[in-house]
Amino acid sequence: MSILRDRRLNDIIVFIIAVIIIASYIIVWAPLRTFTSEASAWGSVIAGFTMFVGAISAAVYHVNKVIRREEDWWLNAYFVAMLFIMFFLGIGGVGTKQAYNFIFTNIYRQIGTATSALGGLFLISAFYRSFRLQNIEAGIVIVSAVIVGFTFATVAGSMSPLIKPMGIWLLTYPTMAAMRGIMMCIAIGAVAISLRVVLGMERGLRPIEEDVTQ
Amino acid sequence: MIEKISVLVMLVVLVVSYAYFIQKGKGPNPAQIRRIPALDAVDEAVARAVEMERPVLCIPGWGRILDLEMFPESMAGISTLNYVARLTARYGAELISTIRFPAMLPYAEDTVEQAYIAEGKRDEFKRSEMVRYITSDQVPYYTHVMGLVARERPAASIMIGYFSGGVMQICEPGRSVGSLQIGGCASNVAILPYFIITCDYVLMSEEVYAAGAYLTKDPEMMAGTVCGDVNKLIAIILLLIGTLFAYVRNDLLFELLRM
Amino acid sequence: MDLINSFGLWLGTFFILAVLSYVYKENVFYRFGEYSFVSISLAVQAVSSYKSIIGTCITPMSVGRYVMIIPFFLGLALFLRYYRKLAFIPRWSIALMTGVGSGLAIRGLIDTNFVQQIIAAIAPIPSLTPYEIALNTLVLFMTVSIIAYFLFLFEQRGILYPIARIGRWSMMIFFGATLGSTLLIGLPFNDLLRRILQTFGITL
Amino acid sequence: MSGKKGLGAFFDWLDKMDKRYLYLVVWFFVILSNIVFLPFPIVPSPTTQTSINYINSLPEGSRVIYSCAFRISSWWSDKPATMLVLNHCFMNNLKVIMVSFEPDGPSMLDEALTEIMEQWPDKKYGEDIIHFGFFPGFEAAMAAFAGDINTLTTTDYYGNTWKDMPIMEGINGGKDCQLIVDKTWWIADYIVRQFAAPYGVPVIYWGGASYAIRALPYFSAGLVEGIFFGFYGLAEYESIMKMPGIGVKYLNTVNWGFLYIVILIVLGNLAYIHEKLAGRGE
Repeated sequence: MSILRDRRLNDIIVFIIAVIIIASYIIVWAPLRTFTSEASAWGSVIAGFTMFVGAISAAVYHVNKVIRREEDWWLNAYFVAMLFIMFFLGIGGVGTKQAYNFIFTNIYRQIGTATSALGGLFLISAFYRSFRLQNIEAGIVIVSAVIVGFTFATVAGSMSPLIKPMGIWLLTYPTMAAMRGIMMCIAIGAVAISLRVVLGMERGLRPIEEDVTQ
Repeated sequence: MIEKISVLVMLVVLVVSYAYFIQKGKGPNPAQIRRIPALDAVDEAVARAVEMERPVLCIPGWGRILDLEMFPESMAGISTLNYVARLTARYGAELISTIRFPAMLPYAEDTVEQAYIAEGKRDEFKRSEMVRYITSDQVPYYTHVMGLVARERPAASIMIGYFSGGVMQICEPGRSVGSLQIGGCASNVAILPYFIITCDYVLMSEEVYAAGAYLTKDPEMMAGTVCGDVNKLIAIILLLIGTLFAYVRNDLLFELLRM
Repeated sequence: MDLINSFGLWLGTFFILAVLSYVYKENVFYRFGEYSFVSISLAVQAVSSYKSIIGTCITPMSVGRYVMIIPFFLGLALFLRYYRKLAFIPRWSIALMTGVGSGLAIRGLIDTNFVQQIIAAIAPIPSLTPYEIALNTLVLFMTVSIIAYFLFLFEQRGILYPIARIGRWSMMIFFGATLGSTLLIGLPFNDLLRRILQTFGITL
Repeated sequence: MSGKKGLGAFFDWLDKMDKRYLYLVVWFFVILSNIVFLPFPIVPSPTTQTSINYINSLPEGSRVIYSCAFRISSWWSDKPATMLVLNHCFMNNLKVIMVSFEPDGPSMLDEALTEIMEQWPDKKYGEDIIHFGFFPGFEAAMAAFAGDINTLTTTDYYGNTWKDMPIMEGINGGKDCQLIVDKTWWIADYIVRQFAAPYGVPVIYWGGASYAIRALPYFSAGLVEGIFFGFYGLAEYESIMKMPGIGVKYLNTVNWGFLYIVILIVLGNLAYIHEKLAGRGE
C-alpha cells in the first residue's frame, strides 16, 4: 500500500506519459499516435472534472461566508442561489433550455460586454500619464505604437496613402523578426523548465495540500 | 519511420547540456548567470522601503500553477517572493503580497514563512497580513489591488510572474505614489509594453525564468536556466551559416533541417 | 411573448448600468452585477463540463468503450482531496494531466517555435535582388541580436554589449507594435449604446 | 513668462483632474462616432486577403473546422465574425465542423447555428454542418480532437452519433480536414502545435490584434495560411465580402477613439517636456 502513496509514483507517471507523447511526434508508429490521442482525451476528461471541483469549492467558500453572517452575506447567498439555479436550468434538458438562454443572453452576455467596456476605460488615464518619451526605449515603443495604430485606424489612410504600407512593412519585417527571436528564447526557457517537471526535479511541484482547482 | 529529426537532435542537446551543467554545479566552480540589473534592483527597492518606512508590495504574478504555460513564471514569482521575504525579514520592512488563484496561496504562504524562519524571525511572520488571497476573478482582483496601492502607498512594488490584462491599473497608481517598480513577465509578451512605460526596471521574457535561479543561487535551477544557452548558440550559428548559404543559392542546410 | 422580451431588455439594461456605475464609485449595484457575473460563469462552466463528461465518458461507455471508466474514476478521485487518508489518489490524476500537458508542450515548442523558425529564416530567397538581401540581413541581425541578449552565460561586455543593446531596441519595436494594435477604446460601448437605446424602442 | 504660467497651470490642472472626466469624453466620442462619419478607405491587409483567397481556393465539399475559444464578453464582435465565416463557407459549398474549447462556446455556437440554418434553408444539419460542443482541457482536447475524435466522444453536441452523419464520412479526426479557422482569445501557439505541426492541417488564425502580431513568425514560416487581425480583420473581411456589418459600422468609433488617444499622448508629452523645461528653469 505504501508504494501507492509514494510521491515517486507520480513522477514516474508524468515521465512515462510525457516521453511516449514526445516519441509519438518523432517515430511514425500507429500505436504511439493512438496512445497520444487516448492520453489527451483522458487529460481532457479529468480537466472537465477539475472545472466541477472549482465550481463546488467556490460555492463552499460563499456558503461559509453566509453561515458566518459576514458583511454582505446576502450577496453570497444570492451567489450560491444563482449558481445552482443556472446549473439545474442548464442540465434540465429541453424544458428549461428557454429559461437558461434567457439568463444567458439578457444577464450574462450584457454584464460580459459591460465589463469588457469597463476594462478599456482604465487604459485611457494611463495613455495620458505614462505614454511619455522618458528614454530611448520608451521612445521606440511609442513611435512604433503610433505607426501601427495608424496602420489599423483606417482614418490614417485618408490622410496619406503612405502610412498603411509603412505600417505593414514595419509589421512584416522588423516586428516579425523581433518576435521570432523572442519566441525562440521563450521556447527554450519553457522547455528547460518543463524538462525539470518531466524528470521530477521540480521541487516547486512538491505537493503542499494545494487546492487542485486552478 | 522517423521524421522531425532536427526536433529530436535539439531535444537531446538540451537534455545533455542540462545534465552537464548539473554535474558542473556540483563541482568547484558552478556556472554563474550574468548580471541582471532588474534583479539587482530588488535589494535597492527593499532598502528604500526600510528607509521610507513604507511597505513593500510583491505580486508573484496572477497565473495558474497547474497550467503548463504559466507554471514556469508562477514558480519564478514564488522564488522572487521568497527572496523579497528574506530581505524584509532581515531589515524589518513590512511585506504585502496579493494572490489571485487559490492554488497559488499555499505555495506563497509556505515560501514567506520559510523565509522568515530562515532569517530567525518566525514570530514576525503574520500570515493573513503578508499573504492576502483576494479573488480569482480578474477585474475585481486588480480593482482591489488598485485601492490597496493607493491606501498603503508602497515604497517598492515587485511584480514578477505571469500577468495579463489589468497590469496598467496597478502600475499607474504605483507610479503616482512614487513607488520603485520592478516588472517582469515571460510568455505573455503583450504585457511587457505596459511594464516598459511605467516601471523603473523591466525583466524581459526569458529573464523571468532566470529570476528564480538568479535570486536563490540554487545550483539545480541555475543549470536549468543556463543549459538553454547551448541551443541558442547552435541556433545563432545555424542562422548565420544558413543565410550565407541562401545568398549563394545553396539549400543544403535548409533541406537538412527539414528532414 | 414580447412581454418577456421587453422584460429581458430592461433586465439587461439594469445590469449594464449596474456594472458601469463602478466608474462613479464601487457600490452595491456593481457588486450585485459582479456576483451575478461570476456565479453565472461558474454555472455555465459546470453545465458545459457536465455535458462534456457525459459526451466523453458516459455515452461512449454505453456503446462499448469501457476503457473510459479509468479517466472517469480518476476525475471523480479529485473530490477525494478533502479526505486526508486517500488524498494521494488525486495526485495520480494531476500527474496524468501534467504528463500530457508537458509532453504536448515540449514537442510542440521545440518544433514550431524553434526549429521551424530557423528553417523559415534560412529559406531560399527566389529573387536575390539587393533589396531582398538587405531586408533578409536586417531580419537576421535583429533575430540574432535578441537571441544574444538572452544568453545567460556571458556578461554583456565587449562585443556582446552593442549586440545586446540592439537586441533590446529591436524588442522595443515589437512591444510598440503590440501596444499600437490594442488602441481600441470605446468599441464595446457601441453595443451597449445600441442595447440601451433598443430598450427604449430606438433602433440605431 | 505669464504664458508659461498659463501653460503650466493647464498641465497641472490636467494632471490633477479626476480621470473620470476622460471616461466621459469616451462616451462623447462614441455617440459622436454614430453621427459624424470620418472618411476611411478600408485597404485590406495582405494577411486578410491571403486568408480569404485560401478559403476560396478550397474545392467544394472540403471539411472546414471552425474552432472557437472565446468567452461571452466578446460575443458582440465574435458573433458577426462567426456568421461571416459560416456564410463564406456555405457560399463555397464547404462543410463546417464546429467545436469549442471554452465553456461559453456551445450556447453561442448553437445560437449562430440556428441563425445560419434559417438563412440557408437548403443546407442540412449533419450533411453541411455539425456542432461538437465543448471539450475541456484546452491543449489536451485539441490534441485528442486533431488525432482521433473517437477517443474524445461518439456523439455530437445534440447527442446524435456523429459516425452516421454524411459530413463525417472518411473523417476520423481533425487531421483529415482541409482547413481549420481558429477564432480565439488565446495565442496561435496551441492550434499550430496540435494541428499544423503534427498533421499539416492548414490554419487560419483569428485572434486579438496583439496576439495576431505575435503569430506573424508562424505566417512567415508557412505554419499558418492566413491571419485576421482581431476587430480590424472583421472590418476588412466584411468589406471584401461586401457584407457590411458590425465591423464596418463600428470602425468609425475606432477612428474617433484613436484620434482621442493621439491627442492624449501629445498632451502627455507636452506636459512632460514642459515639466522638464520648468525643472531646468528653477
